[in-house]
Amino acid sequence: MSWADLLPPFILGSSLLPGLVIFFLPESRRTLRTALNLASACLKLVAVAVLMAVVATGGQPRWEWSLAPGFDLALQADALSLLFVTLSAGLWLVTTVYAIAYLEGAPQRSRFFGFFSLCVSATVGIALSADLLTFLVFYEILTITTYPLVVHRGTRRSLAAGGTYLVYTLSGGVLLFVGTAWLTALAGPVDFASGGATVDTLIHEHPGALRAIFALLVAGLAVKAAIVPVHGWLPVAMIAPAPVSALLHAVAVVKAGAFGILRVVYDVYGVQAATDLGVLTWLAGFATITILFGSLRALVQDDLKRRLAYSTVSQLSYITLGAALATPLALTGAVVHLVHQGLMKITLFFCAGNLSETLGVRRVSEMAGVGRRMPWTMRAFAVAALGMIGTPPIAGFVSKWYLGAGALSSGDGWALAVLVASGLLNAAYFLPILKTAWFEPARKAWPVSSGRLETSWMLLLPPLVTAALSLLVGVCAGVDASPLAWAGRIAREVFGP
Amino acid sequence: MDGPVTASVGWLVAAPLAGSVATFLLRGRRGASEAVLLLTALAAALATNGLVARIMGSGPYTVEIGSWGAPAGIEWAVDDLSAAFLAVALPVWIAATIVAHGLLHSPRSPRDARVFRKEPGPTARTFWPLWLLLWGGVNALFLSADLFNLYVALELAGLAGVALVATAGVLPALQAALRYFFANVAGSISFLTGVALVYHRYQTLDLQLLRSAAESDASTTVALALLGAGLLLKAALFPMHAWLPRAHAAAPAPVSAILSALVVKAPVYLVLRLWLDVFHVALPPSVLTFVGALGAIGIVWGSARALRVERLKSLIAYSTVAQVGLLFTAFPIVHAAGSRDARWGLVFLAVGHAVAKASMFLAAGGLARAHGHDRLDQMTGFGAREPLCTYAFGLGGMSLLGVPGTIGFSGKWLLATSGLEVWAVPWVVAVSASALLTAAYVWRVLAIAIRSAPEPAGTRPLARRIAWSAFALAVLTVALGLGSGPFVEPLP
Amino acid sequence: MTSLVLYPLAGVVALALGLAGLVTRPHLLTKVLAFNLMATGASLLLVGLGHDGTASSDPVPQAMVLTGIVVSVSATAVALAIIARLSRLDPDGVERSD
Amino acid sequence: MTATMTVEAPWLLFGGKLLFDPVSRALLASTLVIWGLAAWSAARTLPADERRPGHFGFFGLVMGGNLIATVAGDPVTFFLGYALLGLCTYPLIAYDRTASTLDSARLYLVYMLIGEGLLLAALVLSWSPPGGGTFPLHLDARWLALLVLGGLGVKAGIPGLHSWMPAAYRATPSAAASALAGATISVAILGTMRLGLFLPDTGVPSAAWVLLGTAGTLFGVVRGLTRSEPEHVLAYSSVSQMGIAITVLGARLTGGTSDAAVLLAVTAFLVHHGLAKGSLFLGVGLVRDGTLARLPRAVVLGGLGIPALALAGLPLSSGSLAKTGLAEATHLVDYLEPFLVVSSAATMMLMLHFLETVVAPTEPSPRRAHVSAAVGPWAASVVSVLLAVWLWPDFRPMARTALRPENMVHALWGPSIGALIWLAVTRTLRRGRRGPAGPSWVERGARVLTARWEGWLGRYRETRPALRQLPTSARRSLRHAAVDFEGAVGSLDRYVGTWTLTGTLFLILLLALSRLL
Repeated sequence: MSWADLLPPFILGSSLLPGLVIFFLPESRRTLRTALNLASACLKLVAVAVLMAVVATGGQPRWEWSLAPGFDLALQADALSLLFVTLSAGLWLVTTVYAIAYLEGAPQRSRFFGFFSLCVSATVGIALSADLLTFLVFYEILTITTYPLVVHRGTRRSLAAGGTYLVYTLSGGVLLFVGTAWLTALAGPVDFASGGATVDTLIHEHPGALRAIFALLVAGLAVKAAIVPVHGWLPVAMIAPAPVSALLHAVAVVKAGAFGILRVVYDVYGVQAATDLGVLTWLAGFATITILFGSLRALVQDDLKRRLAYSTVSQLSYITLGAALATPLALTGAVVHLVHQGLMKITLFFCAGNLSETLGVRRVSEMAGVGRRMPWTMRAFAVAALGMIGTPPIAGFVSKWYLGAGALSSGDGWALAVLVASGLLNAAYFLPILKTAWFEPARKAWPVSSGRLETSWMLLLPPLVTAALSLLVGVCAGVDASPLAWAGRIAREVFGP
Repeated sequence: MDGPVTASVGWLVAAPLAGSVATFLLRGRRGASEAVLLLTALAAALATNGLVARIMGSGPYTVEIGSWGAPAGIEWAVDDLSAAFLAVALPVWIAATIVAHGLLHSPRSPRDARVFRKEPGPTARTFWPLWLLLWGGVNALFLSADLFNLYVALELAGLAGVALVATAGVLPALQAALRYFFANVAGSISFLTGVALVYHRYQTLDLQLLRSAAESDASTTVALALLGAGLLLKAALFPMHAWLPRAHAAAPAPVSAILSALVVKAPVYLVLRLWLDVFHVALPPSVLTFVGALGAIGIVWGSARALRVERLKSLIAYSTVAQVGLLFTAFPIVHAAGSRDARWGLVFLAVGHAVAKASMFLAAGGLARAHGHDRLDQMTGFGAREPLCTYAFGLGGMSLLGVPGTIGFSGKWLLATSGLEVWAVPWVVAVSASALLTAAYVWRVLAIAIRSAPEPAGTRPLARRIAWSAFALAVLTVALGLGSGPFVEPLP
Repeated sequence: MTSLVLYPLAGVVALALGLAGLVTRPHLLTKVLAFNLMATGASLLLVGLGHDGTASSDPVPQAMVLTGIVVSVSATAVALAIIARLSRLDPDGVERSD
Repeated sequence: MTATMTVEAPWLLFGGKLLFDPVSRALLASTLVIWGLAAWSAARTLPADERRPGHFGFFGLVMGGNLIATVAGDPVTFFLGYALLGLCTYPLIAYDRTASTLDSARLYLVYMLIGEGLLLAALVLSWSPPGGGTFPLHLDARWLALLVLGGLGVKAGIPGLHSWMPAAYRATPSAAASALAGATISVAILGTMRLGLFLPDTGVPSAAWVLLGTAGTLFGVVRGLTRSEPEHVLAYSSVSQMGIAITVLGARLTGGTSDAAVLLAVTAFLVHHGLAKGSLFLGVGLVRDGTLARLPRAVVLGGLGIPALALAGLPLSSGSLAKTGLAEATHLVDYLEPFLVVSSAATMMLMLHFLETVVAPTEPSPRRAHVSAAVGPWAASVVSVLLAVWLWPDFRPMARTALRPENMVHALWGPSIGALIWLAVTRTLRRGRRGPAGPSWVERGARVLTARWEGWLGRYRETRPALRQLPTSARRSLRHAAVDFEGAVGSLDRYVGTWTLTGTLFLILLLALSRLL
């Protein structure tokens, strides 16, 4: 049990313990709460960096804790989990800064930041989980700790939205539970490091059962990965405050679903078993339907956050499609899109939050001339929107390119056509927003910003940072430490050199 | 292996009974009754500590009281099953006692709430003796090693429970107490008749001897039927559940906590003991399917009622009906799988329910005292006013739901995996899907809590210890969920 | 109709009658009486089965019946106390409990 | 000077490369000149309102994209530059923020997005990891070539994909328009050369390219003659000029090797065309401002005449250098000779028509500030048209052949024939010359389409609440069902609670258990 093995639980605890402390802080202790929040976020980033160094030098830290006979939690850090942990830790710090400013003067902030930290701990737990059971444990905890954030405002509408959210995610949780239990019953504990070894032993005796289990697992994950027809909760949950929609519905919650699908296809079943069982074609089919459906629905939404939500539904299924195509390039594209989409989408939600918080603008039709009033926010929005469309050199282009190349290397030309078509649809619902914001005269006089900047610096800095990141990640995709190179390493690990 | 800090397991029953007599004689004088309570709790803690240490060390054992022989004397038997229930019962009792003390001695609610008018409520003089009597009775239930002793313990616990429900003083409480009385009595008589038949057939009532002598024939089946029917009525399995919601809703909060958490759990434990352990040989699986089906309907029935009732405590009471149904749907899995995991799964589920339900009832008690009533439609937004009670209720609800990290999840996980190994799919689906129904009524209350609303008139600050003990129990569900591994590992 | 069968049979009949009374009669006091009838029936059954025709009857059932009687007496006491309190609060509630 | 130099940039996207061979060096120089003059002119003519910083920001971005694409050494970097300049042109076109300019900008954007999508598909189809891939791509299938043609054709103004050009050039401020018309259009042709569109392995016969090129040339001229707006005429002249480049590339390159001489000749042609078109647009800008109306007539005719006649290929002009270079490089292909003559004649006619529309009184555009200051850049552009091509070292051999007397005489044929025909035609058709000035059918179609889409969207959004009711009414009926079920359970529960039922149920349980056991 070298010190490195203690890193994963330390990373988990670095947001869990402060979170529990924040729960019991009285509302008035604003500075202590902010200090705790920021300190735990930075601590987690540092710990992740140390973990990255350990893994880079070939270390395989693994930590286990027995809960009951035949039922223990295991955390470990392989390349894929590190990618997701880094993304979560980084974006959590940015979102915490944003949330502190966004919720200035709002009631119940201790409760908010308490659950906020629990959510991130659950996401980190999901990322670092070493076997399917630990993944399930943190997956469910994420569902439960997200609910209070979605209904934070306590209005009737947000509670209705919270209700819908629960119905979807809890039923998904039950499906995942039964699937995991069934697989464990058949094949014993399902470890991710085995890369599908557990399933290979069973593929001859129980092909039918394995297909059913795959359906159960992916159905449970599809709820969070917002795949049609179980995506309904995501647009509804947009009623949550902006930092919640930014971190949870663009990064943590939906990414947990997509990450889960990657784990199930590549680490639980393994590519060979999954293709033999013929389940990947179904997955690809659902992903394609979602990509096109999400974009079409986004076209007709006038509410900005709902349009972004449907865009998330569509963009997330790129990852599922990449996973389903099962070729090294497609996997690289899928994994790198996990990071890129997170960066771009969180920028969009930050900007949407700025608009609604500073100007009270929630609908696209009200955004005429907003570019004049909030230039920097809209510039960040433009960079992220163009990235989502796939224009080089922003991040979205890189992942779309690799997904397209991956589709061709497995002979599925149609997937490339879907990607190009989806790119056009993205343009169709993003560019009008830019046109309205920049090229139409403002219809009403915006409230003048008090300070020198268009809004408080803590609301403005996060979107700019994430927009710059998505630009940097796109332009310098060739650099060794870029997510693309990291995804390439993961693909090589899965498919062999 | 008696360490310095342990006591013989006999004290578990002797101390509460003695305490009950002592508090009765002291007529609830303030300083003295607290001392007796403390002494009893201390004795129970030492005994439980000794019991757990011994069971971990050398496995199941029996203790003769007053060293008389088997047929005439009373024996306490302790094995892994009863140790688990007793170990968990201790914290529940301590927390409930603290809350009871808090409610008894904090200032009365000014508003004249018809349901919860405090004037005719329990006074220390009448409450503590019955409370300790119930404590002794429950402990005796988990320790008895022969059938007649079980009958006496059942009656003891039942009567103490009835009396405690009646101490609430208001008319609905009295009616509910009587209904509870008659149901309890009918069950006991049926159980006694079963005992008679068993004695007639096997000339002994000691469970140990019966386990080896049991075989499948006509008179044993009738005896098992009578024993079983009595216990199922006492455990409030659907459709004989009607007495439970009224009694548990009308009783003072700590009483309903103990009734739901432990007193209802004992008959379930006994059915598990008699049907699956002692008379395992004589038990055809079709019975368990029948009982499991009743349990499944009970889940749906209890949850549907819980979604409609207006009062918080009746909601929690109907949740007990649903959870008891859940336990009985797990019986076929335990029988079919027969594996150690399945048994521990059921034990975790039962124990988890005990702690979670106790924390929910105590939280409800706190909220009722703070608001002066527990009508849900007039408590909107209590999350902001009583955060600790809300977290207690929420965390307890999560354990019932089987959210990972709590002991509820460990139970459901072990049951699901062992169930699926023997292809008991319908029961596993019932156990897993019941979480959705539980979620429905738990989140009905949490939504009311989170809703931002102006503070209703007449709310008063709550004694801190009430909220903290409810919250402590809720945290216990997580502690058990995360930490029970090392304790359970060595047990068979 | 040797005595071996008579007493247990009587016990069962008393038990059945008691249960019927408990369930069907709305009056609370009748219910208490029915409960006592059931208890006596059960005791009779217990003792009847214990007697195996020889001179020396088995002492254990008798011991149990003694305890059974004590239990039913105390139960009746509790029930009557509650009924008394209830009648003070709701006089005509005693006759027609559902 | 023919050495090629490549610069590696492994960090850029998937390992970018920059290529400095004679082609890209020449084009780089001409692009810098054109953009420089355009920027200078823009600085002088654009009013200093709040749109100015944004305009210059995008001005720089488009220039950056243009430069990257020009010196790109691998397909991905080329696509980076191409997409960047494509997308950032929208704000330049939509500078005026009026309804018509926004419509033209939207039309341009739609064409550009579809083009880029096709090009992206083509590049991905023929890309092989690792690294950015190499020039030329192995376009091993006919439909691949079509994808590339579609992608680049939008910018190169291939007939059918050119409809956005006239409206866009009319809407864009003149300075930006000169850069767009001058520099960005040659990037598309450079793309076709780099990506090896005309190489034989695409399976497209060289006759097809020639046909396409000729069609473009003639179509451009014919359409140009019917338009009365100077910008529209220049737009169609670009279409025809690019037609010429495509014809030459198609005819010569499919002859096996990618002939370096042909590429250099085409580059010269592109440089010449860029400078001339840029200068003309600056001139038209001044006409719009009414500046030229105040200058002496000789200066106006000279300033506009030189680039116009250069385009037609008059001897001693950059056009003649380019045209002789093309003829000399393609002397093996016999039918190209007459084609070049005909194309010069046609271009001459178009240019004379252009001069006539410019001289005629045209309504002044709103931008009137800094009138006099804009003459400087325009004059510089005219000088660049005269000298730049001759002075460029790589074009010296072509310059020498162009200055040989017999080539000079030969170059005279085309323009003179064109002038004669034009004089004959205009005399007889004096009346009907004023063609329709309104937007082309494509623009009208696009406008109708967007109007109908916005109408439908508006109606959909009003009906949405009704539509939304459907799911909630379905949800409400679901909730009613649940409520009824709970209600039923509630009433049953009261009944179940009664003693009579409890007793009977108890008995049933007893019997069931005993029977089952």
